[in-house]
Amino acid sequence: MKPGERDIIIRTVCRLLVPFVQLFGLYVIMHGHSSPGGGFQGGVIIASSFILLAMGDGYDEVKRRFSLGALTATTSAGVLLYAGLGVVCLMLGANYLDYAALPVSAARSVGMLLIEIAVGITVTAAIISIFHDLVTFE
Amino acid sequence: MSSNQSALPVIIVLTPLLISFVLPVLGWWRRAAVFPTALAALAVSFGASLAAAHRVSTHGPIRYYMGGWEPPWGIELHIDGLSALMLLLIGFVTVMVGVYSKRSVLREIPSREVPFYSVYLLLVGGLAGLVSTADMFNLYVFLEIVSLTSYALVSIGGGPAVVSAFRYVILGTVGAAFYLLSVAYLYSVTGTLNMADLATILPALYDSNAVLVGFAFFVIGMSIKMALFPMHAWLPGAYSNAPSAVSALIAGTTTKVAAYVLIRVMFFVFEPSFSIEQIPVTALLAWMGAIAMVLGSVMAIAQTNLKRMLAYSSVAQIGYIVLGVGLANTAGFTGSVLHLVNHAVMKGGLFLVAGAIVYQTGTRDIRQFARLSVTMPWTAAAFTTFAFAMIGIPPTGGFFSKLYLILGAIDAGQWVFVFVIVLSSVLALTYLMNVIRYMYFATPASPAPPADLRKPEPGQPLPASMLVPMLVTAVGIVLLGLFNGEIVARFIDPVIPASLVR
Amino acid sequence: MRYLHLVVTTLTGLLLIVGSLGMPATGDPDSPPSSHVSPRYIEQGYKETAVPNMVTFVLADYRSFDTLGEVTVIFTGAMAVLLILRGARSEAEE
Amino acid sequence: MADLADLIGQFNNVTYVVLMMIGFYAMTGKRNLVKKLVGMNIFQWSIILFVVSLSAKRDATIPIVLEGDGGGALPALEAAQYVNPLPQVLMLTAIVVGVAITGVALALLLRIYKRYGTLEEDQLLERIRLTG
Repeated sequence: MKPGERDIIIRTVCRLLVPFVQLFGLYVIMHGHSSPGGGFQGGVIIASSFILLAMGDGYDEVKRRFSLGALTATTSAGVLLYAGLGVVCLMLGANYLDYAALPVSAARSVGMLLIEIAVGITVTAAIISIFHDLVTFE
Repeated sequence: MSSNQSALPVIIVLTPLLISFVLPVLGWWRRAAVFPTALAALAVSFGASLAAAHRVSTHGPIRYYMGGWEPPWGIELHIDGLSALMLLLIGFVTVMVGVYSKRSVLREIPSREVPFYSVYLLLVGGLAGLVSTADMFNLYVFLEIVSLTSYALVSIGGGPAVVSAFRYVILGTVGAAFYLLSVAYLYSVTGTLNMADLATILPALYDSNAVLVGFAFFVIGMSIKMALFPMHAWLPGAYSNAPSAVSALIAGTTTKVAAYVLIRVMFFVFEPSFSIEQIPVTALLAWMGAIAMVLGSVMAIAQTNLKRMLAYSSVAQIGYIVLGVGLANTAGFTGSVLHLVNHAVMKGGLFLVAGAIVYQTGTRDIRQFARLSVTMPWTAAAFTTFAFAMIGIPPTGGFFSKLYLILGAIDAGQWVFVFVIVLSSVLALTYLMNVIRYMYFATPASPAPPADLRKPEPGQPLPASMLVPMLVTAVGIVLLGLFNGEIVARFIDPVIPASLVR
Repeated sequence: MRYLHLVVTTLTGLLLIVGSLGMPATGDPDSPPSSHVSPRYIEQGYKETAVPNMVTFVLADYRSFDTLGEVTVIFTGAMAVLLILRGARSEAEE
Repeated sequence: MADLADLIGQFNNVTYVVLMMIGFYAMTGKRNLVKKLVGMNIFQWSIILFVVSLSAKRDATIPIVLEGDGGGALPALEAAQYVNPLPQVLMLTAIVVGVAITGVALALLLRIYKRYGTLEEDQLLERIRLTG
């Protein structure tokens, strides 16, 4: 096997595993309300699936599937969603991040779900972004 | 709900953070809009700090319950006179450095404008959150935001800056981890993280080993963070290799905020009697401060690199602040807080001047400064003003804070500290007058061009965006001196712990 | 000087052990952390928030400002690494 | 001997202090920057381990309400039933902080290696003195 060429078994196994890892990550984020888990844990799991893919196919292959600008924008979007939710609460007349003010039923629960999703988005994107910067620097 | 609730703390903390989240997207869309937006965020935060300071001085401390949960279950933001003063300081320094950084930093890293300002605003948000929070763990989170951004900003200086930044990472993490350890130890015997709640529970536990060790680790951790003498190893490299604007920022805010945390926890979470009588931390701190004052100044005299000289001078000035804390009486406390503010402004200003000199001449070597008074008259004048403040010549701010410290030392009956303050001022006179002598009176000895730094285009005057912040800061240090009575009466006197008054 | 770090390490460890002697024993249900602030979370939290996972509701509701700080830290990490590495190749480094 | 009994009652503290000393020794004693970073991580994680152990409570279960998920009346909960969730929450945040710091430190190490070609402290100081 030439250097730079990757083993077919490793490639196939990594590719096969990735969707399951991502699905599990989503489950961990969405199910954080009633089982161990939450935004950070799920976000790291999803980000690790990208790293797994990079280990199998090489990072150049993975890099082709997303744009760098979109990655940075996603990182921002998560924190903005979080901080913005707080601002919405502030505008509804409650204290910052007081979800009870949200005009939905079970407002606290919904607010927390939104926050977990926001954390998940940011952590996923931020870890991929850090990984990208570390790997592509030369 | 307490009487003085206001959303001002949220505006102060959240504006820089929110804008820093928006900046990457904004920079992707339109690069030119990044700098004005960042500056606007800084200005809004500073404006809100002014409003908060006014409100604090007229209505008393502002409290804000995050998420509507009352402490100790939720997180409380609490702005009293001391926090308000720190917020004003942070706002002033960051706006000035923000204006200044546009030309000076971006000449070195033109393509990294977006992450630079994003990180800059994160630093400002972290600092504001750190001084306004009333929760020990929340303070740790903001401390780490501040540290992370400082590491990144130091590392962009080019050359050996990355090595200095790595050393800063290692030592800074030890400091923060010690802080976390102390919070954990206090939590293990009190079960709470809220500062006011801790202050009511702790007095019954002052004999507990966990409290004593937790306190010791707190003091060590914060000493590392603010580079008190034996733990200052990270500071000279970080200050002298970082871009000058960043040096000004870190000298003016990051280390000062660590000193603020020391004061806050020593005198407001613990009772002053604990650190004075239970374990003689204050006496130890006073002596360490005194040693730092002398050795820092001596090291500064030995330097020929202007920024390195200023860095060692910072080690000495931190000694003044710690000495005031260690004296543990009213005048010492006032002098310490006042010197914290004064030193942040004057050392920040001095680094701005150093940056301007490097920008124009490309050299940091003091011996090459001949005729600067002719080529850069305003810069030389600003340097002279800051130098007078450092030495302690009235009417600049430095005079009054040193006066309070001397009064505190006399109150404590410690004449040796009076002597050390005077000695350190004389040493400061020596190294600063040396620079002024080269600037005003020396003739160029060797026309050898400096080879170490990028040569600027000759004949260009200093950009106004760099000159104006420098001059405003110089005016600021004089105003701090003229209005020191006002500052003390409005912000410092109301917060002096009752058991400290002699 | 060579063994200074060993001495410092040992001293730190000893100090921490001495400090931990003042703490309540591990798992003591009456220790201050178990009896002062946290009972409110366990007893009232489910009623107040309708979320069964206590870690989640303390993280995302009672102490949500901490979590905002946490997300800000990871965002800061991404931005800091970006500032340190991306574009550093073309500038400054020769 | 009361002290020894105390110490046995706090086996968690002994464990974390040993880990912390390993990390601290690596940070201060090792001359290789990567080893320093590894030591820093061990140091941070030992503290996390310690704080999580503070949440332990005898005869208590994980802090997740298990009964009453089917709606209807909310069950009455007693503090003794569940372990303390607060330290776990705090350490979740501390873990994130640790990850971010490790990322930044690795980025700095990459830059150092690119410029000086070494991560051994002695050689590094030598090369800084030569090239600035």
